[in-house]
Amino acid sequence: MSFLPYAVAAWLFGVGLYGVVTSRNLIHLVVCLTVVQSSTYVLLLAIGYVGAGKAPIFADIPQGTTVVDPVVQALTLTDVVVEAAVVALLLALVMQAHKRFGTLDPDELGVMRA
Amino acid sequence: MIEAVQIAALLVVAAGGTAVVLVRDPLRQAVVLSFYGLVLGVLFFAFQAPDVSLSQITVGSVGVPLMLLLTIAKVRKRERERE
Amino acid sequence: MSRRARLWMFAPALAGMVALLIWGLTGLPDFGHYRGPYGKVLAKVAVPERKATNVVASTTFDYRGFDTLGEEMILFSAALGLVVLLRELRGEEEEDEEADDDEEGIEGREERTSDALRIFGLGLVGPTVVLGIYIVSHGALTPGGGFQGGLVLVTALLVVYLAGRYAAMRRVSPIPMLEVGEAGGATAFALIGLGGLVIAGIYMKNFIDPGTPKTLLSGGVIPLLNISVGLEVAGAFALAFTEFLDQTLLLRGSGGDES
Amino acid sequence: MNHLAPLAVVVPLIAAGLLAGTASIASRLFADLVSVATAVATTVLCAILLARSGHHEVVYWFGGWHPRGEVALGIGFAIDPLGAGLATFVGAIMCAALLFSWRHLEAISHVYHALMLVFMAGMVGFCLTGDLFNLFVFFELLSVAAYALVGYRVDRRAPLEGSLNFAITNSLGGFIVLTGIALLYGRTGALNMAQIGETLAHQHTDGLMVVAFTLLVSGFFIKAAVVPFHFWLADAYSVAPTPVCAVLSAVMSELGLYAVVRIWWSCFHGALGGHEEALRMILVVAGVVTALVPAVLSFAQTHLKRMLAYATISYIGLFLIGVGLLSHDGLGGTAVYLVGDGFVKATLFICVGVIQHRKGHVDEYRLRGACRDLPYTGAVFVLAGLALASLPPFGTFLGKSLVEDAAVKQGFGWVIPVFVIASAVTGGAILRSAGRVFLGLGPPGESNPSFELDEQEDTETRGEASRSRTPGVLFVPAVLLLGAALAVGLVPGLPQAALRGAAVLQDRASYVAAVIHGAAGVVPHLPAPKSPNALDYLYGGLSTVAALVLAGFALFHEQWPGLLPSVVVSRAGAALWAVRRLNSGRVGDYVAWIAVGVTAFGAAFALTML
Repeated sequence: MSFLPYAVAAWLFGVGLYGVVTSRNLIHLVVCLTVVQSSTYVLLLAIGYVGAGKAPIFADIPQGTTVVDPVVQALTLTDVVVEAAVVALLLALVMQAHKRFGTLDPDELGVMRA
Repeated sequence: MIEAVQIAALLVVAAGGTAVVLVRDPLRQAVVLSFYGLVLGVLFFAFQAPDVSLSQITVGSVGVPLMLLLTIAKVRKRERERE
Repeated sequence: MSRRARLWMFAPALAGMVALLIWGLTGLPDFGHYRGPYGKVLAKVAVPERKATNVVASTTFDYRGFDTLGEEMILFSAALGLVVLLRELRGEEEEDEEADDDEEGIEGREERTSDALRIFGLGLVGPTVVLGIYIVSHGALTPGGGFQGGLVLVTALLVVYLAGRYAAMRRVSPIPMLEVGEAGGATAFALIGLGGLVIAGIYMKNFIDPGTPKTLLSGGVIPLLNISVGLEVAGAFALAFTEFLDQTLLLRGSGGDES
Repeated sequence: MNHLAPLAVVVPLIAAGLLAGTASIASRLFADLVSVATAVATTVLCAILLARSGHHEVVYWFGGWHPRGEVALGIGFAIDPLGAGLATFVGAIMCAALLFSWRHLEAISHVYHALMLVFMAGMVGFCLTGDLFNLFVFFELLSVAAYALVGYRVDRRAPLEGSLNFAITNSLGGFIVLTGIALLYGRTGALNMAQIGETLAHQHTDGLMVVAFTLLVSGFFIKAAVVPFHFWLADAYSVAPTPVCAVLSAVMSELGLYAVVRIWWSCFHGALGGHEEALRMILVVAGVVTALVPAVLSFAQTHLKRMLAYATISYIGLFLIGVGLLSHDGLGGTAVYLVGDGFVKATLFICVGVIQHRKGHVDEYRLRGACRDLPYTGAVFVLAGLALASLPPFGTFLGKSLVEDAAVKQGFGWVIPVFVIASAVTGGAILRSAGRVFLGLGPPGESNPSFELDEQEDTETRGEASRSRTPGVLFVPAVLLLGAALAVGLVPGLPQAALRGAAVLQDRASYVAAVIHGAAGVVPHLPAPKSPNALDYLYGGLSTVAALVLAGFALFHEQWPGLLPSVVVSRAGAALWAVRRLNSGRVGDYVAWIAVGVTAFGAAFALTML
């Protein structure tokens, strides 16, 4: 059971990648990319979790209480912002691609071959 | 060491992520993604990460799905006009 | 490559990659048994040193504040990227004409929204703004901070839109102002860091007296950085949503009466 | 103190904020002035850091958080000569690119300039940081700016597709890197590279270490475009605005290799150093494939930018061989080679930009003989083509001979023909197109119909009147860059300095001492590298002559029909076409190849290191 969080992270990475490769719609593809990224959140936070630990916020708990790792949380926060930024850019590209190509199927783009 | 609520949240997250990938219609997918973002937020809360949980809920289940909806609206509109 | 061939190539590769990943993950300490030094040291020293009770905030804005500067700049350049990618191009006649009809379409939309909904929506704006400011300002004490609060502030703007006042929303937040806001937020973060260099001799040095724990101004520059992040995040996301809304509504302008 | 270290990153960021914030009120001239001045200032700052880092790392802890009890509390820059040198090179290329953009590049308000400055800051930070997660942040920062810059021409189909493929594959690269970082953090509880390396050195090799190494290497190889991760590059680099292309091709891809070098020597060498032999073989083989296949594809192109894009990948392969030798002379030689080649690539892209400005398109067949009125541009283009083929005494020649010497020392003498062939074929492609475009040589022909990069007459520069002449700001950067490429080959002491810098980078003990314990490093004593000898000149001359012969053959072979049996020609053509078809423009294929590549590298590392 204690491997479950890591297994879920690996599963999300795999399933998201599967979605990206098999996608027939660019919007769907971008969303699958966020699923891959969400695997990194789960992994980071799972790594930093300490059994029976509290959140590292000493507003209501005394100094010296066992807390979970604050660093992975800071890293995940950055990661979440990266997701928002990349998704916004990708969706803008998708919108324009639909305007120029008249399709959202990534396999029908391909003006650049060989 | 792992708590029951964490196990439950993890399983729902795994199922949710799979559902997001398998739902191929973008509009429905945006709805599922919003749900998935919320479940991730719950999981992070169970991982004792309230800061991340808040960010995840605002970005993952509101911000990103909203951008998706706007993109879909634009695309559908244009497709209707082309017909 | 045909889709079938791609899948045949991808399936074993994916299996291999996931197997690789699992193999690596088995080398991690068991879930809940993490004992790494970095977070442990920070959890011990952060409150005495920085007086901010939220150790995640002091990690994000002080110990690893330079990462957050990079993160803000990522958001900043993504917003600039949207301005570039969604810009109107000269000679794009079809859409330019629609831009002229825009006002009409907006008016049409406003009429479709019922008065009750509009009043209810506008009533939400005040509390949402207050909540956003609260979350930004308490980042050093409790969960939340500039990023989360900034997003809540954007929600206020979206509420204005959802209440059927797209034109009003554009009036309270014209794009140039949003650009100035988000550029200002990102620059302010860099400049506060520079303040550390000028005043205390080291970039990103927390140069303000950290005060006492559990008070609003504890943490030295952390509240200031939270505010600059709040500004940056609110500006960037507002800009993003406005750009996306513009795209969507431009076409709605000409086709607005079809429903 | 080294207050300049943070400024090298922060100054361009603040300038970018200033430009974006004043977009609606300030003039275009203001944007040009501020951006060029900032690029120059950044270059100078990095050059000073390079001088200060002289013999050992300059360490700068942000927020003043020095390590406590060997635990790094904050983020530190650990600046060594190679990192600082690469950062200086980034600044120099950016100066040329922004000068080329001066007034003429059609840009919307100041957003283009702001993005370029953020792009530069991201690359400089990437070169200087000593923190693994900070490296990821800068990786994302420079990537996000680059996606927007590549997709700049939103009114064209190809740039949109190129930018999408670029953004999707490179974002995946970022996630792969981050997963590797997470594994390392779970194992070591550290993000500082020196601390990670020190912790790993006391553990014995296991699956986690190998997998983390695989993920980090693969993620950075996506950015570097090593085969089979390379597909996105040709799509992106052939459509970006010219100045952006120059920066992407000259430095951005190479940063991926720098990151691999950095993590190997700083993080993994202590733990996996015993498997150096295996790693050397894997990297060199990957480099050989990456050098040869894209070189041939480059020769097959008629679109000038796409030709240069494939040449970029080919050179990445050569650099990978150089750093893959895992010796200080291999790495130092590659540094010289990389800088020399970067200046040449930027020159070539800018010449193509001049052609696009004057003629409105860049297809070799459509331009046949059309550029007879551009003799100066032609001369610079041909010289740069010869430099690409390693003509002495250009920096490319010097770098190539240094790397070849290093290869012989490691028992890899068999890679010398790879260097000769790759530089001859890529240089030959340039010379062939120069002959056709500037002299009208060779038969007319059809460009690839399935490949419509130029949908219509189009320039990326503005002003109708200026189309009749080449403005100085377009042409001068090309001359300066070519001069720089020549200077790299001639400045005395440069190889010695590069080799010493490489030795500093590879000395993990002194890296740890400097970063964690704040100790001054030890100056490594190295014998002076030998200057190129007759054999090196022979190889350099050989590849130059071979490039000329290839170009001549491509232009005139139809006049001697009996030269090659037709069976050979058609077979070779069919094989070539099959390889070219792999670059399908479909992002799903590219991502599938990424999975193949990660699995292949992972299997190779696992089989040899455990």
